[in-house]
Amino acid sequence: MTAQAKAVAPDAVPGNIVLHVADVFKNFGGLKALSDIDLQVEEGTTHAIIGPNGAGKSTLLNVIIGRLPPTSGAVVFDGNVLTGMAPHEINQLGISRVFQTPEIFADLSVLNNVMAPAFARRDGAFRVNMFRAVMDEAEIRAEAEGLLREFGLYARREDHAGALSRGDKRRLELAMCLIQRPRLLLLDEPTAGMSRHDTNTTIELLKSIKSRGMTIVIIEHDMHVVFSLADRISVLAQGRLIASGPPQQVKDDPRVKEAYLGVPAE
Amino acid sequence: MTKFTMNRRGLLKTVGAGLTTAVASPLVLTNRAYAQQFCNNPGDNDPIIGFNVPQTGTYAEEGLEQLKGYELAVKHINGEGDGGMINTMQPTALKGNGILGKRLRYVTGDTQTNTDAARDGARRMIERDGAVMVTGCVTTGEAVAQQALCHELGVIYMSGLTHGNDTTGKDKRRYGFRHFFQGYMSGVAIAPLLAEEYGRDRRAYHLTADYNWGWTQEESIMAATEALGWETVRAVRTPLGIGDYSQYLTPVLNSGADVLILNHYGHDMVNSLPQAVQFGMRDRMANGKQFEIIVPMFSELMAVGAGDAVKGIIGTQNWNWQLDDAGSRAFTQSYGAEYGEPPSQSAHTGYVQTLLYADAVERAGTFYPPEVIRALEDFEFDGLGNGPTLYRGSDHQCFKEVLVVRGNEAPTSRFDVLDVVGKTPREDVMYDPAIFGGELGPYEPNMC
Amino acid sequence: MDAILAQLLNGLDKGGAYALIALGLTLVFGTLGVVNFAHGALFMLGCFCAVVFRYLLTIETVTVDPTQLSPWGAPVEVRTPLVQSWLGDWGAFLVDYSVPLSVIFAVPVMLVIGIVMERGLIKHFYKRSHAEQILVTFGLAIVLQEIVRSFFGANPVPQPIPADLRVAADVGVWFGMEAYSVTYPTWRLVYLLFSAGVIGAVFAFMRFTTFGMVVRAGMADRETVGILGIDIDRKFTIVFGLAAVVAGVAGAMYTPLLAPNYHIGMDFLVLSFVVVVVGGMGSLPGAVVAGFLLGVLQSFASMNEVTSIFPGIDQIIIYLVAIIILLVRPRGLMGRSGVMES
Amino acid sequence: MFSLSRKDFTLLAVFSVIVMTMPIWLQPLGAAYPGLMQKFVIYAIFAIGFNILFGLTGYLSFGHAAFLGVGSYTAVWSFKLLSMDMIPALFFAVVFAGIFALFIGFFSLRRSGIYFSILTLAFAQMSYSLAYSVLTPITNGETGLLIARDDPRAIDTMLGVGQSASGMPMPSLIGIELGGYGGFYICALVLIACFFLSQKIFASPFGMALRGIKSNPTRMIYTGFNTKPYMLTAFVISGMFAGLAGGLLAVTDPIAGAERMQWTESGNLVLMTILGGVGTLLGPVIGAWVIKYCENIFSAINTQMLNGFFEFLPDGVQSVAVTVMSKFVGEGWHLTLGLVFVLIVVFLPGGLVEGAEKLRHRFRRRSDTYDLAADAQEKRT
Repeated sequence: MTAQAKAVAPDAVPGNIVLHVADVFKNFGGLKALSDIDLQVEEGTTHAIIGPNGAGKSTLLNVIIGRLPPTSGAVVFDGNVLTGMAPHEINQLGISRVFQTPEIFADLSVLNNVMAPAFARRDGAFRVNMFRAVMDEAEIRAEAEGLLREFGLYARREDHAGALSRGDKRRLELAMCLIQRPRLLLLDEPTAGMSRHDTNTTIELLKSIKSRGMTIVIIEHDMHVVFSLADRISVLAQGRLIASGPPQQVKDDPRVKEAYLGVPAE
Repeated sequence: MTKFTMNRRGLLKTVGAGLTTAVASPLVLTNRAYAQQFCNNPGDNDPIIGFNVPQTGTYAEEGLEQLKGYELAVKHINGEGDGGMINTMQPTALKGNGILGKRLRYVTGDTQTNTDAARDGARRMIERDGAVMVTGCVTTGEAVAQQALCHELGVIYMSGLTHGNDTTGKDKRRYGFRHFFQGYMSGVAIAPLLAEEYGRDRRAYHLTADYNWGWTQEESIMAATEALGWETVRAVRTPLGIGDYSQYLTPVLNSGADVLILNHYGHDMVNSLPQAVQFGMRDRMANGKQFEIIVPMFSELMAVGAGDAVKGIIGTQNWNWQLDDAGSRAFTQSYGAEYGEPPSQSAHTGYVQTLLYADAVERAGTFYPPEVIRALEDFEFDGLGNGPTLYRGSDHQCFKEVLVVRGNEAPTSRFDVLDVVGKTPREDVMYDPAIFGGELGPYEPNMC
Repeated sequence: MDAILAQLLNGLDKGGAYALIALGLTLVFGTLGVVNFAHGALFMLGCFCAVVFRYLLTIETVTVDPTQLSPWGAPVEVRTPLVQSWLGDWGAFLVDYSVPLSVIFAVPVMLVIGIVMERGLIKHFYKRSHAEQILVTFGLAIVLQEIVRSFFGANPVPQPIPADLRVAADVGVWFGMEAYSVTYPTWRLVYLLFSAGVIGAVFAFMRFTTFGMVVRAGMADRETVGILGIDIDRKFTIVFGLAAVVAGVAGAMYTPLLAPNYHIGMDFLVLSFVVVVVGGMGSLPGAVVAGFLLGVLQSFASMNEVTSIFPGIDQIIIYLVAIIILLVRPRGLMGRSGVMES
Repeated sequence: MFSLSRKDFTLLAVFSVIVMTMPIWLQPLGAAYPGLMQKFVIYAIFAIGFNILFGLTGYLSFGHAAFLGVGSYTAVWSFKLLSMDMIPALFFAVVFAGIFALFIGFFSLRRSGIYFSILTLAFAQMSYSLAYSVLTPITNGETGLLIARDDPRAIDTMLGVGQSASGMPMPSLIGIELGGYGGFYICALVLIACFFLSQKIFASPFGMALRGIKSNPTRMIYTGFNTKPYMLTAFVISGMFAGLAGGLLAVTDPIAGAERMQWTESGNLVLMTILGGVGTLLGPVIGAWVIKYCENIFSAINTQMLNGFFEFLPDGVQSVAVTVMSKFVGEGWHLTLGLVFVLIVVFLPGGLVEGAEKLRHRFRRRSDTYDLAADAQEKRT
């Protein structure tokens, strides 16, 4: 384990509730996308949210991240009510997000892709910092290069990020999130569309991140991924939370079996 | 075609074959400037003058006409061709052997009808080409901008087609001279004919281009018509260059006015006049009288652009080729021989300004600007197409007869669209220079 | 009341012209994703279709009479108009109606010009950045202008209205007002009907033909249409040709109202972009509504009653309205999301 | 604070030499006279500033001429009311242009893409229309704002700095008059400083943030950047560059006209930047020079000069050559410009600088594609 890895989750306290989705409802016109969702995520754990297509997983994620305001209820992160906050404010509180299709800076070099989030961490949401060159910021640069080495992207640090393969882009995005040392990492189907081999590599990578004490919320289709990583699993169906608990308990839950696991995965 | 060796040199300079000159450092050039007594002293070299007119943009045609006049003037001054108005100008010191015995040369520029581009061009002529005089423009904006620049650099500027009062009024300069007439004169000149044609009991509606020229024009015409006893119903400002004036024309119809005065120039007038006619204004009766339209300031090219709408419309002009004096005939002859068509007033004023400058240098015996300026100031001359003319010293404005013209009802070609219907004598259009304010400034030149 | 009716007509008339110009631009903008700075030049070429058509109808044989001299010393030329001498009254009618008839001439000419432009140059720029599209279309516009200028000079070339349509119509009477309370040039009414007709034709074409449906789908979602395996390339060519035709006939019919010179396209360029964007990117109805809206507002803002309260409002009304609409409605009046937003 | 990477430092040094030796290398090109060199330098500043907005963030403003105009008007008013010294003139020009940019940017930046472009265009056109007409008491409308001998000039009067006995007062720098070459060298120094500043911005975290916004605004906000103040800052900075350029226009030639604010000027600026290469350091400068050169030099060539130039040809051939060439120069210079635009965008995609670089690479090392990509990358970072 490298020096950076230790720095990832600075002050994790097991048992502490870091994220609380409290009685959230979300309606789109007449459509009830989310009903009475209540979720708690413990610090240092990996919490998976699963459910069939259209169950409301993405809506829930967007509510957490501040992209969609809930119709009622609230999302509380570390004592802060997230509702009504702008996305950058939510990020500044310590939530980083990996998207379903990787959102990276295609026109910037791979190295700059990883360095940019570090500046947001260090300098806050806005700072006019004109007189010191990016490449002269030795500390941030070393940290970014370390992460790139770890993620196997160091050799391509000078390339345009847009030129990377899809799998590399996903890993790059993960590195961009990690350099921010988030208190909560949101993963939106991190292995969607990946080959079995890439999926396994990603699982190993996520396991190593998890082992550093990072709090992770993951939305995932692939049960292999979910059961390899999750400490707790919440199951959504038709906008309702039908089960929540440790993997084994959820697996055995008859409602879950009926609603979800009865259908063959993928 | 005559070949000018200097022009070859000029082009070499321009397109980059004279690499040897690269050694010249700025220091040397600055020293050269200090070695002169005044800006661009031709010394033993041939004098160069700059013709800066719009060659692109809305007024390109007007500018190119002017350029033709300039080029013809240079020929005549250098003793080529039939001599044109040099033969009729009185008094004149010109002999048809160039200026002070030296061959006159010229450079050209494109002002794009834009004050910045006009000044860029004038600076190129003065700083690079060594022009001892700059001339040409089609709008008052260009004239004032170039005149101010030339005054700062100590080079004489002879304006071209500029009709705004400011050029020799509020913004006059010691180094700027205007042969063309201006808004105030148009107003005074047109009034008697208006009274005669349309009577003294009229109600006028003004549409005025919303910028300096339009305002001074409106003011002058309003003063002149109100002195006749006309009533001004309303004066409306229209944005420059909007093209479609319908929203300003419809209110005219039911306003109780029986005359529409279009204080529009060039492209504005080319659009507003036909549109007014299309609204049926000329077929209309108002207050028991025939409704009339007046365009105080005309040019031939504008008249051509306005097409049939111009027929019967009264306005004023600086000069017209159909005039029957010796100077006009001589100029029309030699211009026609050169270009195959009669000259416009734009070509005429350019031609005359060049001749007047050359003549003043000849009389002063030097290119030194203060002396040339003194030679031009209060100079009385005749035979240049406008009858006896005075270059007034106190504001550098020429005073001469002003022509009142009317759109020809049956033109035989695009050259006789305007008929001269009256001349207002010079005494009537004179005014006190103090009414427009401004200051000429000193004679002593700056070093450029 | 009469003043309001008159200004409404003015506004609709202006709006018709704005809408026609914007229609073609928004087609090219929305479907092809090309920022076409040469659209004004297409309008200008349309104007000159009318000029050329009239020129062709009035070609003359010139014989020089050496016995007579003109005042400037050139021999007098005797001119005989060919068409009129061949066809007599019928020829005179053709010449008189040259402007409306020039539309028939302008349609194929503009179609060819549009197709050549698209095949020759524009099609290579679909995938390029908007910046490069601006540069190439602007360059093209300048070249087209200069070509026209080398033939026709810089002075405006006025085009006459057919004699029968020259009188002003007493519109007020139609609305039960007193005689002569609102008179309006017949040609402007013709132009209004013409623009309504062309707009209607374009909408019908887009609505009721398979071609139009594909193009509309393309405006909404270009990728999908591409995936469907439709030969989008040929469709694009036709769309560009169509845009050229609409701009061209708008120009040809406008010549009696505004004497065209080589520069007229540039004067309309900025305005047409404003209309398209206020209408909303990717929306044909938006462009039409915005055209009429801006035209009518411009007319009303110029009334003395308005300018006496807000001096200079008529100078800036179009831009002011554009700003307000764009600040209130993020994508203009009827814009689609995601078109030209980045 | 003043450090640069080695590559940037070399570029700055080369650039400085090129700018300062203009009077020498422009001589054979027929452009080595102060009036045009001043324009070269000032429009380069204008374009550099514009590139900070357009090149880095991708937001295409079509109203930058408004800031140029505000800068000019402010500077001339400073000459009229305060002093003929250029320092207060430039200071106020930059400040007022900045405030104006803050106002326009605040509203325009609520939208992106074409909607942003049209908003800036609309604001600028409004400014132009008003400056031409209603605001004539401030702007002197069509004829442009000029200085006069009897202007108050409070500071000059207070300090007893009299006007020269002859001619009009000239803008000066601490007593040194700034006509001709003096004006050019002052402007050249300002340009070099501006180029340096733009290098610093390009290399800085601030510049990287702007590029991030261009590349992926969604990622930017989910990475914790508040993009709005970044955009506004970039907009104001580029407006201030424009104000500085406008102020310098007034310093070298004390007049301010409304035409400077018209959309055609903004359009020219856009074309300069694209022609040279959007987002490259040097591109906008070169683009500005090419367009100004065509405008001033090609337009001044007339048939007489052409006749002289082709004198060595036999008569018939000469007249043909002159006729053909005259379509492209003098009144036909626009045609040359239009063709230059089309040819460059067809044959040098990405503009002069990027296109030239690509060509160079193609010829130099055809095989080593990896290095090529890395090199191109280095240029950007």
